[in-house]
Amino acid sequence: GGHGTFTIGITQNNVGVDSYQTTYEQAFIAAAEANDSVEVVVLDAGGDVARQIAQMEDLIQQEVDAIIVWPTNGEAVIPAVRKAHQADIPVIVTNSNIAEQGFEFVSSFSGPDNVTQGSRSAEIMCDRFKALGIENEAKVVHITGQPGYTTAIERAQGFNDRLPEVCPNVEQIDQQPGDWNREKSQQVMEAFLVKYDDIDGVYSGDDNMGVGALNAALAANRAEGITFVGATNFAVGYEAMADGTYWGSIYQSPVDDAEAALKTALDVLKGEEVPFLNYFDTPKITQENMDEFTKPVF
Amino acid sequence: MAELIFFSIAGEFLSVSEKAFMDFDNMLLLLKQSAPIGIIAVGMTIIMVNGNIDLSVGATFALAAIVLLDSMTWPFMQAMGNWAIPLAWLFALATGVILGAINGLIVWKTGVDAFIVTLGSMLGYRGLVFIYNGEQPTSHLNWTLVDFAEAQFLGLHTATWFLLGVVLLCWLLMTRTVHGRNAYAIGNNREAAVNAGIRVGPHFLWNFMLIGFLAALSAVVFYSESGSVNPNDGMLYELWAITAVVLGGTKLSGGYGSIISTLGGVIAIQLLRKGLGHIGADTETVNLVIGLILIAVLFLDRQLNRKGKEELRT
Amino acid sequence: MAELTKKSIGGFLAKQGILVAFLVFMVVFAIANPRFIDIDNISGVIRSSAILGVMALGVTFVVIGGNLDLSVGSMMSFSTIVVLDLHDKIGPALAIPGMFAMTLCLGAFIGFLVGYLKLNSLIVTLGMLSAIHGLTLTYSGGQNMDIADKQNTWFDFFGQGSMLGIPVPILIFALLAAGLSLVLSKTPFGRKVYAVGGNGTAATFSGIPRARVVFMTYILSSFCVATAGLIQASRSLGSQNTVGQGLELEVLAAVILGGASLLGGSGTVFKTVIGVLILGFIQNGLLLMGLAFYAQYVVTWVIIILAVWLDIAAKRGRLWSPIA
Amino acid sequence: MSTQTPALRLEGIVKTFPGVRALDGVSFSVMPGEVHALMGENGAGKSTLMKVLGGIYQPDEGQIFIAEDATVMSSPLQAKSKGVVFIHQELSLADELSVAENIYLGELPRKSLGRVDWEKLYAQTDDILKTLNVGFNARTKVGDLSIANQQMVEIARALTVEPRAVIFDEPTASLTDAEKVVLFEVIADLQSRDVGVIYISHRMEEIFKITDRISVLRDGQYRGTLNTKETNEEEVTQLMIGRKLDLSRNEMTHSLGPVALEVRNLSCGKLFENVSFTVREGEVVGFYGLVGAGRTEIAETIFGLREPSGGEILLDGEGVTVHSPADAIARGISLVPEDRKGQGLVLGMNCRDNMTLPQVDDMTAGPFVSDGAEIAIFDQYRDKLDIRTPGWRQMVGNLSGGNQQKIVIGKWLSMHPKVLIVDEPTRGIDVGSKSEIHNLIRELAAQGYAVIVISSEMPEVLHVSDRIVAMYAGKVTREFTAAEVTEDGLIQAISGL
Ligand SMILES: Nc1ncnc2c1ncn2[C@@H]1O[C@H](COP(=O)(O)OP(=O)(O)OP(=O)(O)O)[C@@H](O)[C@H]1O
Ligand SMILES: Nc1ncnc2c1ncn2[C@@H]1O[C@H](COP(=O)(O)OP(=O)(O)OP(=O)(O)O)[C@@H](O)[C@H]1O
Ligand SMILES: O[C@@H]1[C@@H](O)[C@H](O)OC[C@H]1O
Ligand SMILES: [Mg+2]
Ligand SMILES: [Mg+2]
Repeated sequence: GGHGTFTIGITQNNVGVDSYQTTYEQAFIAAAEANDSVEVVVLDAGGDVARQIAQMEDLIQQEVDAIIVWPTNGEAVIPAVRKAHQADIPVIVTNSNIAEQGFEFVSSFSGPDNVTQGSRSAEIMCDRFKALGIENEAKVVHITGQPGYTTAIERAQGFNDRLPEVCPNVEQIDQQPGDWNREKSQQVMEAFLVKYDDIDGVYSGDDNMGVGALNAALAANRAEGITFVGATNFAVGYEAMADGTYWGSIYQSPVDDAEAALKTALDVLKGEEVPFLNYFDTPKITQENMDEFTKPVF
Repeated sequence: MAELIFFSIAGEFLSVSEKAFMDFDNMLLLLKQSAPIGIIAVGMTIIMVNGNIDLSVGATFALAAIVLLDSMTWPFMQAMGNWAIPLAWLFALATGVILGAINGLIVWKTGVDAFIVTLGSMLGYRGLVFIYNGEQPTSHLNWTLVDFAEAQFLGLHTATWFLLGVVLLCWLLMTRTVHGRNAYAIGNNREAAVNAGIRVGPHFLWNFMLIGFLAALSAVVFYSESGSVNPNDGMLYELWAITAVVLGGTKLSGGYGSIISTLGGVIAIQLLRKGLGHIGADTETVNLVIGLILIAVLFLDRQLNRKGKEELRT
Repeated sequence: MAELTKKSIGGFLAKQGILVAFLVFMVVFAIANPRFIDIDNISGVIRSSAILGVMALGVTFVVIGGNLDLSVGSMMSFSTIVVLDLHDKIGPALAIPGMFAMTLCLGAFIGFLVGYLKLNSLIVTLGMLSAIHGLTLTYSGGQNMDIADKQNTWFDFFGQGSMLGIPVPILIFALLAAGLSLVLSKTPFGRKVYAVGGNGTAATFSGIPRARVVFMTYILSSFCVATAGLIQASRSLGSQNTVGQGLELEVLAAVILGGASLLGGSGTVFKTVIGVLILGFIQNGLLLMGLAFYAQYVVTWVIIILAVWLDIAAKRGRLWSPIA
Repeated sequence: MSTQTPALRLEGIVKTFPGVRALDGVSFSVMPGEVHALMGENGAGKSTLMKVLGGIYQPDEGQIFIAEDATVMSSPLQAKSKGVVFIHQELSLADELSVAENIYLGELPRKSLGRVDWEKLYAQTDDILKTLNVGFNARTKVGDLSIANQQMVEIARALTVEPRAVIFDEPTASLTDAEKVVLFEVIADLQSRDVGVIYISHRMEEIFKITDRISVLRDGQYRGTLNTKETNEEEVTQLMIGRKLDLSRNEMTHSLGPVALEVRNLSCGKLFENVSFTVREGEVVGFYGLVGAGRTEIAETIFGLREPSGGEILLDGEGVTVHSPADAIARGISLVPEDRKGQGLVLGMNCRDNMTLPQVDDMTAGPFVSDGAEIAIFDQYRDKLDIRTPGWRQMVGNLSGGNQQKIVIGKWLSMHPKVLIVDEPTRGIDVGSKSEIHNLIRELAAQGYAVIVISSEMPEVLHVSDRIVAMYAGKVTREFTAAEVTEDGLIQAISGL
């Protein structure tokens, strides 16, 4: 772009699927508006890889100065990213990373480390079991995000790998997807409650799902004995923690996420040095330390 | 096309891009991007002309993609070097044909309505996709393949050639061959076709195999370039394909429709999406406007095709 | 006498094939896992099926009238979000009628397009699926919608309350099903819906205002959607914008599984209820068997086809189709 | 009749449907070069018998012999390959396809790669159409043809192959006289080529004109075969309905009331222009004309189905605008439409519900439809019109063609209209019922109804009308009173001479 401003295109994963992504989009636009030296083209792939690739092609064709991509599939976008690279357009990946094969065409990744998030959730869960003295007999069920999504897979992997390391005697007895959907998770949890007389912990891939599971347990009068741990602390999760029914989560701000992505892109365009893996921190949050955090806006 | 003009003008004022919407390269890109849905929509036209519907194409698309990409990682395939590529295509296409044949056979032999059969297999085939590789994406990035898929010949992308080829061949099939004409007759008046001694079952079977093939071909074209498939890929493609077909004027009740008009429907949808992006509409607006424009196009189309005042008021 | 019973059993099978199929599945699941027929489980399944079920009741009218409604999922999200938002703004007593009015407006709009303008219902409702989603996102700003004070509201009654020991969602579903069953099978309006779906031209020639009847089926459908949205909102007292996403196909599957023809003119409320319960219990039964969700997909596929196949095979008196 | 072996023979055929024994051990044969009529009341089983022969239904018992070889007709395809061509009672055409494609449906000529040999197809079709002397060509879309012309397309199918036997199931129900002449030439030609022809019709004059033998069915049973030359209408009727028919006209014993319906200079685009006529209470006005003359459209306009482009409609002397059929019904107008399947019936609905459909709003007890009231109406008109059905629960689609027509008539009669318009009321109705319907029309007039009868059958128009309006190409050409009308005068008036 001319007139001393940069034009940056972004193709988001699936705005509207939950309030995280919406808040991200709004924060991204707000950050761009606050900055005179940048204009943005904001596109949404609606969760569809083909649409995302088409959007990348459109952005290349429009000759934007940089492209930010929130991948719908961390591998499928690589050839499109290469195309941008070949057209000398720097690409910044946001929120969830692309596969290593594509790293050579990418300037930087900016976002949370979802594998670490999963391990942290495992640690929160295990610490709680230890505090309750049930670390040798506790049974856990696991509700994952939308099947096939990188974020969902990485968190599940982080949790499943870490839990046996910290709490080797805790048994994970079932795992089903809740599709990032509160209602779906509530149904899944209802079935778990019928099927298992003994459930001590529920790990959900995000708090929307976690609260769905919590609602099911509350309705069945079994919430008391269960430790609920989630990820991405949505406002509902924060409130449930304040109520004392939900135990812990991972604090992750979509505003930080969006601002970091835009800043990284601008830094790249200005030729500044940026780390390749530009993680922003996503700390543990539990009933015990929650007053250190403000209530999420989303 | 009304959308074209609208977005060109709106783009002048709203877009941050200095490139015009009507830019020739942009239109070439549009054709290319129309290929995945377009190839499926061509098959859907045939199925709908025949009096059926196929809701399982999205899942077939995904399963064929998995076979395409995964087969290239099999040891004997890897040993073949780039010769594995045509073989992988073949496997993928065969997958599509088999899945189509399953639908076709069930429709034929049980007499259960195609809507229900394929609503079922939309779920069932999606289940197979997940069973194949759990929740993980299936990936195999082969740069030779990508280069082929990204290539341009006489200015048109590989995907565009495939789309145009499919449109041409299927158009010939439906307008020039006995099979095509019989398919129209069956969709138009099944009982009459049966009375005339046309074997309805085999026609169903062939056409379901054809749409399976085309769904797989669409996957071959698209995933040769992208190299990775999510287990959720292709969801809702059936609805977009059907929308394109109906926008093209094909009757849902069968017996009437044209492949060429379907191509028009596909391009209209793609234009809409691309145009909305071009003028910088946000997600809410895109959803709202796509929906309303779809209805508006249908409305205009009806107004233009009215028979006038002499029509019966039924 | 024996002849008679044999005949009537055959006749019953032919008429109620779906019901029989349903009972067979129940027995199989019960043997596989006795918890399946635990009263809590059964009531739990019916309770969660109630939302889908209430929507399916309305869609049954639309389908019998010869049309489709793919917008019910996204319309349900709309109702849920709206009633939750209004709850805090104007209180539940006004929020509920307010939400119903807004949802009915959407239904009226669709009914106008399909009924009076005679636009193709598949495309119209697919368009509305997208448009209403956009509307919902605009309304909520894309944010989760939660009631601020979840403890002190009577609004949870519709989703979580119970009367006479029966969970309220089940009660609403049952009452609505009974009421709409009467409307469909016993009132002039019901008769007209069948006529319009069976042969719209002949209906017009009989003086039936076809456009108005179609319009009314969409009004009814949106009323059911609003009711479902109310139950949904009340069940969780908070919601995402996507809460109803994808339900349209499940609803349609239930209606079709119940034996309504997509061509219009046939189907009953009772059979739709059976269709809803089959879907609900299959999902639950397989979950209890511990199958991965994707195995459930495959089994659901097989069951849907078997159920419908057996149903029509009983009706035509032979297993294999007569299609040459 | 060159040989003693029948072209085909059916023996002891039994076919039952739920609640109906449609065929009860029927035997029947047709000789090469013979035109063999199959007669019987509506629902006697004629179409069913032919569907068994055509491979559409499988018989429960009995056998089919082709040239004395026992044969199983498992499908229409097989019947065709055995040389049996079936021209259906209900049109069996794909209306989106061309005339040529329909005539050669199932056997389009091929070139390499499965391509259609269009040149050959069109050439062959044009040859056939030439012998039929019709006004459309091979490429015309069937949906654009009138019902009569569609029927001609069906008939053309008999000429595509060298058949052994051709079945015509009521081919003349919607043909005009000119087309009938062509049809009879076709049949004569088939006969001369030693083809066996089975001819089903309710029209006696045709039967006696073209057939050699007449077989009669009644209630699914074979009643005997007569040599056409050696019998007469009375004998055949007696065999068909088991009694003699009173064919005398119910002479007017009532006087006419005031004008109930008046139409002044009514036009609807190019469909019809400046049409004026009156119908008085107690009067039957016949509308006679060729296909496309615009009679149906006038009826549809009066009934609120079309918007007139000019002119006035007056009911009881008062100008009215009829917006919709509902409106028309509320004003006491009934229309028995021309196309019973498309416009008259909901085929998937039962007999009773079809019959009470226009008045279902009035059949209520509280908010609900009252079964009793509905069944009472159904029973009344079933008896009055002698409708053959196992019960009111039967789906109308399962009734025989004639009985379906009776349901439509019953539906509109039960509305007790002031103005009753019937469009081709006896299409496909057997002789017995036909005269009953004619009597009924006269009776209704006597009760003070104003009746319009649109018919393409001259005898019918002559028989029932007090006055006849002749139309040609959308215009009224002449009006006749019953006293002054002659056949020649009528023919002139409708040919635009
Ligand atoms: N598919 C069917 N299901 C049930 N009953 C049927 C079916 N087809 C025919 N019937 C019944 O069989 C009997 C014979 O019908 P068919 O159509 O053969 O009569 P038809 O002699 O051709 O009469 P028409 O002169 O009115 O055409 C009728 O009572 C009819 O209701
Ligand atoms: N010249 C024509 N040639 C062929 N078809 C025609 C012609 N004119 C009109 N038609 C079609 O023929 C059909 C029947 O004609 P219409 O209903 O106008 O005539 P009608 O006087 O009611 O005759 P009938 O009742 O015998 O069919 C209509 O669908 C009309 O479109
Ligand atoms: O809820 C999810 C959030 O946790 C993740 O970081 O981004 C995708 C969202 O859908
Ligand atoms: Mg008949
Ligand atoms: Mg007419």
